[in-house]
Amino acid sequence: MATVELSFTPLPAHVRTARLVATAVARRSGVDESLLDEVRLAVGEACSRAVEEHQLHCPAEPVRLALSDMADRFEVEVTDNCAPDSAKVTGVGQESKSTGAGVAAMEPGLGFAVIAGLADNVEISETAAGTSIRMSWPSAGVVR
Amino acid sequence: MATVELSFTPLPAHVRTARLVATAVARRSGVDESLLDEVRLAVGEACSRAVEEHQLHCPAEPVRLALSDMADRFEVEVTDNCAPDSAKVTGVGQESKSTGAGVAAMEPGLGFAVIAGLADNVEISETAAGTSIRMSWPSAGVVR
Amino acid sequence: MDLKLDHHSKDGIEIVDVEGEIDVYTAPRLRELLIELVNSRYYQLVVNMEKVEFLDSTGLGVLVGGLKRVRAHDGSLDLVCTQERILKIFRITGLTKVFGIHDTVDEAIAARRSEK
Amino acid sequence: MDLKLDHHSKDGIEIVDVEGEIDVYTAPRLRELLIELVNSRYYQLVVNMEKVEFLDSTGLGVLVGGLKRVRAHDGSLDLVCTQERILKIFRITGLTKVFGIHDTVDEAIAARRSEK
Ligand SMILES: Nc1ncnc2c1ncn2[C@@H]1O[C@H](COP(=O)(O)OP(=O)(O)O)[C@@H](O)[C@H]1O
Ligand SMILES: Nc1ncnc2c1ncn2[C@@H]1O[C@H](COP(=O)(O)OP(=O)(O)O)[C@@H](O)[C@H]1O
Repeated sequence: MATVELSFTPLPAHVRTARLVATAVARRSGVDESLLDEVRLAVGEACSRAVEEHQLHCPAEPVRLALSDMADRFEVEVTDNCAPDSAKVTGVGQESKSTGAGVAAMEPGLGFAVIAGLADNVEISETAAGTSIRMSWPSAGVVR
Repeated sequence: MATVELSFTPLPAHVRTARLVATAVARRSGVDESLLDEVRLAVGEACSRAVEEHQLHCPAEPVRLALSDMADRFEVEVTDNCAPDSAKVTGVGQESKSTGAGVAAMEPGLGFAVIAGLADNVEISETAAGTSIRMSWPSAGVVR
Repeated sequence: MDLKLDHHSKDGIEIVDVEGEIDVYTAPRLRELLIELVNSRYYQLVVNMEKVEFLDSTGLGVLVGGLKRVRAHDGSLDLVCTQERILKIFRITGLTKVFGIHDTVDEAIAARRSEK
Repeated sequence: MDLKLDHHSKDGIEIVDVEGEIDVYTAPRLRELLIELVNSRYYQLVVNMEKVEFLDSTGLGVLVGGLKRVRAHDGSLDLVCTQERILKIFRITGLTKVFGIHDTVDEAIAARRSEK
């Protein structure tokens, strides 16, 4: 079961809240200080991508972030609740046509490149409910 | 619709996460800096109370915190999902027998005294699903 | 910031220095320290809250519990606090009437000694 | 921390000082500034990232977009950055090969002038 779950309306400002929460909970879960920057950045990337998808396809639905304390890992799952679409995963960070003004980055794939370069372990899955990005980092175990 | 929702397993450590999130979102929603201390404290009290209830009655259920940006108010709702119990509301902050070691404060009512003293507006309601504490503060409106 | 606790004797009174956040997560540690001090027969306590950054009702409850314990031995528990945001919490809960609250540790000691 | 943007001319090159977090929330402002500079015919840019605290792929995308825009006018966009945590993000995305990255603004200017 997720220890902490955050859901938020798909707005760039809330990506900051998501980063803040993920970093605080990771620290509390015993993730090494030296890895917290990576957690902050990777979670931000995954949430930015989900916000972008939602703004395009389902702006009324919240984006979901689940943080779990495992025995010796800290796991993060970011889920968008938009119906799957084959172009979606490769479209990360791509200039989005409809939002125009700038939520999206300009180069396709940059967001995933960052995630892949940072998370110790990444799994992307497409389900009927949407896309889920699951990442994890080693932790010192539950410290409470 | 709530802008940001947090749900967390009923553990004291997560009350800190809840405070952190509520303060960050309140700031972003345009709540005056001078009120942020009150938001942090009142949200902490409401969540501590919910954690205590859950530890006693439904430790497997998450506590829920909903943060909403209204036109000119910032609203917070903390919901426990334990069946109502007439002694509950007055039992806030009371030494809990079963958790023993110390989640609970020692004086009945201190938690509510703090909430009542801090929130600009408080509503407590008992529903079939549990108890909800709804508080709000003036805000400068949505600033994004 | 987590909670940091220290204590030392001064003029026969035990001074407890508290630093950081006293909340639902850390208050149990303050509670244990106060119990430990009373069990070791320290009944005159001054809790220095000058470096407390956050205090919630669980923390207040622990202080009230400590006060009850020392009073059972005719002791005292005074507070040192000048921070408005912390004082406010004692005020809205009516606890300014329950605790002696002083500006400095020396004032707290002096007030206590003059009472004896 | 939010984003703070400033710019000034030095030796005929426009220096953009960026401070704070360049992320999905603030990157649009940096993008607008770069577009505005190009529209005002500044085609030789140096973006000073020494005070950047956080950079995500949206920020990277805006920098790449700026580079494309100045190149369309035979211009240049160089970066100043010595912070390991920021450099790492350029490295894992392969962008260290795309941007000239220098240790100081003066070095960036010197490198650019010697190329002409
Ligand atoms: N591990 C944590 N998880 C969730 N919230 C935390 C955690 N540590 C601190 N907080 C909360 O964040 C706020 C700021 O914490 P503080 O310790 O002062 O700074 P830092 O961000 O360096 O941890 C405090 O209100 C505290 O309750
Ligand atoms: N209003 C906000 N809402 C959510 N997250 C925020 C907000 N402001 C800052 N953050 C995030 O919190 C972290 C620390 O923010 P920072 O601005 O450095 O300190 P502060 O706690 O004083 O706002 C950053 O990673 C940032 O993304």
